[in-house]
Amino acid sequence: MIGANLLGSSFGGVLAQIEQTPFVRPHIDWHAVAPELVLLAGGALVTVVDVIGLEKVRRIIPSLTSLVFLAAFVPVLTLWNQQGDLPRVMWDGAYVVDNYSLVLKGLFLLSGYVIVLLSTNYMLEGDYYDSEYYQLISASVLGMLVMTSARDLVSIFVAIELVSIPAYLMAAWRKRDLKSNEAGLKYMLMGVFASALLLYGMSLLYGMAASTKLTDIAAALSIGESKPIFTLAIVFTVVGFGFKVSAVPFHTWAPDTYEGAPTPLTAFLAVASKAAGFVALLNVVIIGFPGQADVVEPLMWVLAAATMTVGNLIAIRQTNIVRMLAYSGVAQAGYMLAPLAVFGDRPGQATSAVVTYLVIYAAMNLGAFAVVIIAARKTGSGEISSYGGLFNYAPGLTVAMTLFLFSLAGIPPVGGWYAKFEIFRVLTDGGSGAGVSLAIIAAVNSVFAAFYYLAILKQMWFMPAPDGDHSRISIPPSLQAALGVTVFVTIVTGSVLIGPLSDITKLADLALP
Amino acid sequence: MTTFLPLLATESPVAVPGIFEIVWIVPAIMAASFVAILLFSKRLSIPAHWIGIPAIMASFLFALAIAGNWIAYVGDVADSHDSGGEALAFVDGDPELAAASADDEHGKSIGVSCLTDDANHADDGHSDEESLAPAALGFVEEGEAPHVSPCPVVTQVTWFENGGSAASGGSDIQVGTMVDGQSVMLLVVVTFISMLVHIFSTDYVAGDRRYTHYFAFLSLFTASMLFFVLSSSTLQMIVGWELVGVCSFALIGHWWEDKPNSDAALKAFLTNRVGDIGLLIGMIILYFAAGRTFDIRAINEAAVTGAISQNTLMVAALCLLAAVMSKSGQFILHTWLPDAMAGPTPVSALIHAATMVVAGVYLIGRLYPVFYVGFDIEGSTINPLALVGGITCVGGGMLAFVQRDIKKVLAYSTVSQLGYMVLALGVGAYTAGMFHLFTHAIFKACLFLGAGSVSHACHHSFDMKADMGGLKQYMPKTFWTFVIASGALAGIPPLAGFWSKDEILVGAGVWPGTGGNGTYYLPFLFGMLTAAMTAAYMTRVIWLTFFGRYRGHAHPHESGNRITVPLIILAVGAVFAGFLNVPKVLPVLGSRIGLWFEEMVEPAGIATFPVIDHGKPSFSLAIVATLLALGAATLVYVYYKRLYAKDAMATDYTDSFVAKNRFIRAGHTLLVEKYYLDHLYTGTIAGSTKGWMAQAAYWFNQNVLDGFIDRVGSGTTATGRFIYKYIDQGAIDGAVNGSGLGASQSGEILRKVQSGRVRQYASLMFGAATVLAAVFIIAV
Amino acid sequence: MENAFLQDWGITLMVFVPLVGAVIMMLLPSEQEENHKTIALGTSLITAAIGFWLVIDFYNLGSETWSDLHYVVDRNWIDIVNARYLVGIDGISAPLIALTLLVVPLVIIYSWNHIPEPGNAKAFLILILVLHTGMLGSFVAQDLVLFFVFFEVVLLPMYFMIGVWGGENRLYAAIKFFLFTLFGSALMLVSFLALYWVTGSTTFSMEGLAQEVASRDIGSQTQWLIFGGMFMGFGIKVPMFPFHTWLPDAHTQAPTQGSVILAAVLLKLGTYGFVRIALPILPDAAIDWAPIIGGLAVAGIIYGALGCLAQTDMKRLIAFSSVAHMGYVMLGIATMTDFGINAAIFGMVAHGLITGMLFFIAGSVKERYHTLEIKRLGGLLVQAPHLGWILGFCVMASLGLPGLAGFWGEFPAILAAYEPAAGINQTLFRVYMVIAAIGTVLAAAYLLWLLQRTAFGTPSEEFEDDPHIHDVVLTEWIAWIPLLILIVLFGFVPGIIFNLTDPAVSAFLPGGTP
Amino acid sequence: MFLNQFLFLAAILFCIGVYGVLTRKNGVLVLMSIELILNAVNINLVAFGSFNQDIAGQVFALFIIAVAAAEVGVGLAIVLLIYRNRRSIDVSEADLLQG
Repeated sequence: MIGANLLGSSFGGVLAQIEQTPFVRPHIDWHAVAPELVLLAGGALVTVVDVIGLEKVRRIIPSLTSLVFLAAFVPVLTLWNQQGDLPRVMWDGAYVVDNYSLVLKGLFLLSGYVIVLLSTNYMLEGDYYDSEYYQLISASVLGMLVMTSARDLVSIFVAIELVSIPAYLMAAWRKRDLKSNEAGLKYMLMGVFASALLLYGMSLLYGMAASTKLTDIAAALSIGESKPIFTLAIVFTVVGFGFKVSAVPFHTWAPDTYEGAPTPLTAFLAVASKAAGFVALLNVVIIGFPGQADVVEPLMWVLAAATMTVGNLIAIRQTNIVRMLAYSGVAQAGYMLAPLAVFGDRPGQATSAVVTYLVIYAAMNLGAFAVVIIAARKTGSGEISSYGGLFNYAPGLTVAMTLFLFSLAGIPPVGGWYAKFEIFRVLTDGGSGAGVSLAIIAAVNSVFAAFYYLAILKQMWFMPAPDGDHSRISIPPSLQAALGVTVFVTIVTGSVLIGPLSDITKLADLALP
Repeated sequence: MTTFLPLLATESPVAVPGIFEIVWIVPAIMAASFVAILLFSKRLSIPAHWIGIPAIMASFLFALAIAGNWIAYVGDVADSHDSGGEALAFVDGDPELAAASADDEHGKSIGVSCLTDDANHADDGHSDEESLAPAALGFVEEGEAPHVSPCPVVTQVTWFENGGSAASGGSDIQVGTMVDGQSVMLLVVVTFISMLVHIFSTDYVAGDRRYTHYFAFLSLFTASMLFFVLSSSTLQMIVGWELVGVCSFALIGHWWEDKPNSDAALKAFLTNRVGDIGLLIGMIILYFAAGRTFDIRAINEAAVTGAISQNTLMVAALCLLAAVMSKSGQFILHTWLPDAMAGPTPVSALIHAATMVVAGVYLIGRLYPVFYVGFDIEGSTINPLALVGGITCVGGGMLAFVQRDIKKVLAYSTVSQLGYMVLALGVGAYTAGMFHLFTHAIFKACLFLGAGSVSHACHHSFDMKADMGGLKQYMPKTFWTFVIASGALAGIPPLAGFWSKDEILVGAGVWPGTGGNGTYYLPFLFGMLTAAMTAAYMTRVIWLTFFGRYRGHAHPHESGNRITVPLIILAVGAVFAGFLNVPKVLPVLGSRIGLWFEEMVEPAGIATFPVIDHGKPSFSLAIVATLLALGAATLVYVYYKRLYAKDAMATDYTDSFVAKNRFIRAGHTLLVEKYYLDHLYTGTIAGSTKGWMAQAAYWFNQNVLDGFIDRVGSGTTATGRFIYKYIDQGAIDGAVNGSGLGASQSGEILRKVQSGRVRQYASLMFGAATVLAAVFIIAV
Repeated sequence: MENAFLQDWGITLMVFVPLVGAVIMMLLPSEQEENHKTIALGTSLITAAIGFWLVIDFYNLGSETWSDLHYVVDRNWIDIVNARYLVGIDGISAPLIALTLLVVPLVIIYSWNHIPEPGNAKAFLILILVLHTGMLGSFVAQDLVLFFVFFEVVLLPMYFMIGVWGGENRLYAAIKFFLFTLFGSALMLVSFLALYWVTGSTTFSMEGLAQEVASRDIGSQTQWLIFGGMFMGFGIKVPMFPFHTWLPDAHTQAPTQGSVILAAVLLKLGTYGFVRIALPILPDAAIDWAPIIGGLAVAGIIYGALGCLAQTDMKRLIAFSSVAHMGYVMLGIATMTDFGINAAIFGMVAHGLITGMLFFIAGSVKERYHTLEIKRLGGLLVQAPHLGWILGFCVMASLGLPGLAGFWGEFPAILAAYEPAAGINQTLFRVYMVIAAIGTVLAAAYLLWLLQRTAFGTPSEEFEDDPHIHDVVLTEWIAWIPLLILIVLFGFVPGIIFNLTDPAVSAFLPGGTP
Repeated sequence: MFLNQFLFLAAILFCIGVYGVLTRKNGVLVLMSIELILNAVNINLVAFGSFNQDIAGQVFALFIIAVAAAEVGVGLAIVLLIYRNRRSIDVSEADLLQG
């Protein structure tokens, strides 16, 4: 507790202070917030079109939404192009547009685009409300965009809730499906609970720093020693984000929700939502907690080690592919957490390693889900055994899935290896015991991971089709496009485009004061 | 101590005949013949011998030309030495120095180095300097006309480089030909015998299933053997050595449809492989000891000059001895050779009697300084070489008594005679060993081909007791050639074998007045014993085959010309070959020919060869040995004559152990036939050896040695199976599989945490948060 | 001077042309089998044409420059880790590249009428082409990261080849192969990184790292550990005893083409890694490790041979023999002498040709008899004389008969063990030498035993009148003749390879000839 | 006034809330317990803001109130959905998804 000798002052004083300060409209850099605005306007447009057109426009809503995402991507590019103006700081440093946030905005927009592609047929062919679904996705992605620029506890909180709340609804989208209900319920309850814990931590942070801005918090925490209250605040904050990124032991909701939720939404949760959690975690840890690296690093070490190990071990026993991907995603989160266990000395490197991983992870995991969605169109099942004989009747799909799985397993030349390579590089650089030991744990885990990825490959390539049905799978255009994009990105990030990728994700600017 | 005299003989140059540089053509012809037969014979329907025989004839003629040139060359070098060489023998014209060096200890100097000049050879094939003879001079032994040999003529090219080229300090590995007395001698022998065997085979294997293959492999064998013989480096020798082995493998297993044949082939190859371990290691030791070179001259010179320690040489020589034992059928690695008779008879004649099996002997001769110095042959009474040779010649001879298969008798005889050659080299009688190799090749080829001829007439059976007898009248040509060759083998004067055998016995240095390199009592004893035994068992063979009455069921007839002509040629050789090297004291021949073979073959006065003593021939020894042989032969002849007088058609007058036991049980009744047999045995040397000793030796051979090899074979296989089953598939694999299983099981346990109940999830989340917070508050 | 076009584009084209072919094939429907075969063969021939042009041009540069890298292309790749697209050819890699260029087209020719069950020529050939790129890339890469990437590229197609087109137990074999190799490469990657950090290098280029290590005072313990990581990575690939257990399974279960490529090229990646990476970069650690490597090598020789003796399956026997043969290669490497390493490289090529041939034969036997069980076979020479003689020839070559290629991998390695490089225990290596020499006898034993049981004798009743059993067919002849000729050629003219490798080997050995 | 008193109150509320989340089976009650935690947070923020003479705390609290309303709205909707399909709002009965 903060020292008992401190006296609180009256609320009156605060009010007086407000009265004395005349309101001045803060400067708004419209270009800098253009992506968010475009998305917001687009989302509104989709709603309006939906309301006006009803059934008639149902078929064009997905296309419209995807166009909105692409439109929002344009200002990201223009901002990136004006490197000289970066970083664009607004609201006294609470909202920052820099390379880091632009890369991630791009990532979220493209992920959103792919998710829309994945959802199109799923939603059209199921008996669901689809227009609202796209509006909710737009809202969630908007939250993500905000998250990338948020440098203030309030905006981070708002962003994370903006990401989450639509997702709660979407998880329960198949409203007559008990599993979907349950998925939504669990996700919602756990999410709200985690938010509450997060907020409690945040409130303590605010108390220490007397400011919600991360830079001020960093200054307050950089007193060279650790106080229990700091630790408490940090742990609760991290727990909140740990929930979003499904770190062990806060991951429990993930497999259940993934399995029960509509598969495109699962992809969304596994990729975009998780990435948003990481963005929040990065923002808070890298900017806010460098002064308390002594606490944060071991904490992250424990979480990373537990996450990758537990995720992999449980994944080995899964029979449902979505659940397996869920646990695999948990394990992947463990790898992504790992750089934060050594972030104190080289925050820039750690940031770029995590971002690199996020980019590649997005491509390969979305790709894997795309295959799952496509395969489910024929088999109607999520069991791994239903993938038997896939190679015989859908060789292209099998090869694509193989690429994704190899990428997830970290085998060159597809993307995943480079992502892991970056992680290892950060961990072993400098040769600290903690880093190297975590690297070894990660290496051992990679071998475990190979077990279950191989199990899928085995089914696809080597086993006969369980029902002997060798009719071809028809892949609708939107799914073809999604597959194409993800395959392309997965391949090039691991081979020819490693150079450009590493240039783009060389994002030390988050770590700068 | 021996000292090295750096003598250069540039003043009396003798041109090296150009033909020596193209001797590679001889093996090349045969190799081409092999390829041609393989590729064209079947496709173009050309009978294989139309390719093989012209090729081997060309090779033979070429070999003769080389031999002629060599003879002339030796003469030229000797002449140049006689005319101006003597002065050169004294360094700086100081006679005393040379005298001193000639006198010290054994009164010998080493001779001229053969390495310096031949560096030119390798560099540049046609300069004038290069064609100067490395005319050697050097050692002068009191009271004897100096015997001076030319250096080996080496022509080589770089096979490959190692550690950079020779110029930059690395070692070039050379391949090439080496022409000297020894190689020229064997060149002639191989092509000659091979040619006759080719001709013989056209009749003998006519109509065979694999006539083409047969001739192809004959060609390949000849090429390989010549490649081996002409080797200029030890590495090349290894190559040739193994290539002849594989040809032997293929030809022993020529009729591979039957398992015993392929078994025999495998046995031959594997036994040789065991010896090859020694060959490889020995050559490796010599390579490093001689300063990283495979060059035979360099190794020999290093051995002679003492550049390699005697210990090293001994180890190397012991290793090489293992190789010799396997290839040349010495005890205890000889067992493959009798089995190798499973191959066609002409092959037995060519490969398993005349040529390939002497490769081991040839190897000893090629690296004679290594053995000579390594085993300290000079002035000793026993050494491994002589001992192995001695045991082999007696052991092999004894075994020959109990065979009823004519080829097996000859095979054991070959073993015995190879032992003789090794014994000769072991006691320091180099020329005697080589000469015996030479004569043996001729008469043993004759014997084998004779046996082939006999079998050809008897439905391809080789069983002397069941299917032969009395063939004398049916096939006189075969009979007479066989008898002549047997006489040569038994050492009956004046046939070829007599001369060579006599020189070996002289070389042992035991008989009074013979001198020699040492006093090898035991080997001498073995030698004498073998001389007697050889005569005895050959008499037995002749009797069983040609005398008495025909016991088989075929209609024996004399073979055709293509079979008998080679026999006759060889028989003529068996009569006259011995005269090439006769003691100088012999009237008429002694002065005309004398030690011509020795002069041609044995190097002297050059540093690649040790200075060895020569025994002085002894009439008394010759007479005693001859009487011994004749006596033994007579005894056996008489015994069989009497034996078969009882029942000329008996196919199984057994010489067996069981019969001997019955004799013991029944008592000493001379009148009982079997009694008579055993009595005669016990009463004579032949008898006693033929009794329990030979049986025991054979039993040992078949059961202990073979059994040992079988046991080793099955033992290794069992070990392999064990290791594979338990260690490989059990432990190592198990560990890998186990770790996977462990991971999987722990996953199963962890999965229980995922109960599906949201309140437990929340508890876990909050609990973990609290624990983490507590831990970090306390710990940090 | 290098040809200018080759200098700029030679290697890159050679490496990636197969990939282009694979992409073209992907776009064609799989029903057009003939087209696929034609494209695959064409691609591999184009690759071979470019590659052999390179190799010949390289040969013409003259032996004094063979120790240097040629046709070097050095481009930025992953700046952030200083990994570069750095490729080149020198005397060590040239023979192996040539081997790869030769083997792949032959395998494709063989595939013309030997597409294994369950068919799908398109996928099968695409995998071969991808393998081709991976193998060539591994041999030309001069940057550790690039090497690692190519090294791993090889893994996948082979995994599928075994798993899809393999024998009855293919799943087990494929997964075992995959896990073993993955484990090895993980350790290898860790050592690469460790090397990079420990030296504080600014480059992953092999040459650069070697210089860094030489110029810095790095603790011998550290070097030892780093070498250990590489040892595991390469050793598993070789495979060295006791990491070999994946090999018999993989070989046995793989389709013929897979076995051939596996034996001919893939195993070489491990030994090549030693010669190219581990030894030049960490020579001191290599000296420390030499007794262990040598010991495991001779253990492998004996063990592999004993394993062979226990086999009842022809293909498995051949597979086990690889363990023994690679033992000689590793023994040569462990001696750290020019003779030994030259022998090792020769051994790689020779083993590639010979064991590749043996697997071809095993495949053809399997195709005819539908079994490879040794005791059911017999009389091959009666029913398919040419096949039988070729088997005999390869057996002879494989047991190290002088005059054929196999000998030059064995004998010089044994010879080198007599006097290993300075700093290595001589007595120990002489013991190794003797054991290795004994191994030659065992090799002869199991190989001849194989020959006797399969080729000699008369056919069993089961197959006596089987009309399927025919002699060698045209595609087999075309695929095999080049290999057979090379086995003889290299046997009699070993200088073709020795002279090529020698300058490069001598250049990196400490102090040249010890 | 002492800051401690507010913080203490907040801590008690937090604990009650957590207790409720962990023990209640009724979905609505769980949501209400979460509201308690959020209120604890709000008290913290306002207290700190006042103590530090900073307006941000109160602003943050307002945001939390607004967002909490949305959360609860969504939460109740989902609980209602569950009730419709299961005729029960006992959260511990929802265990179709596990393992």
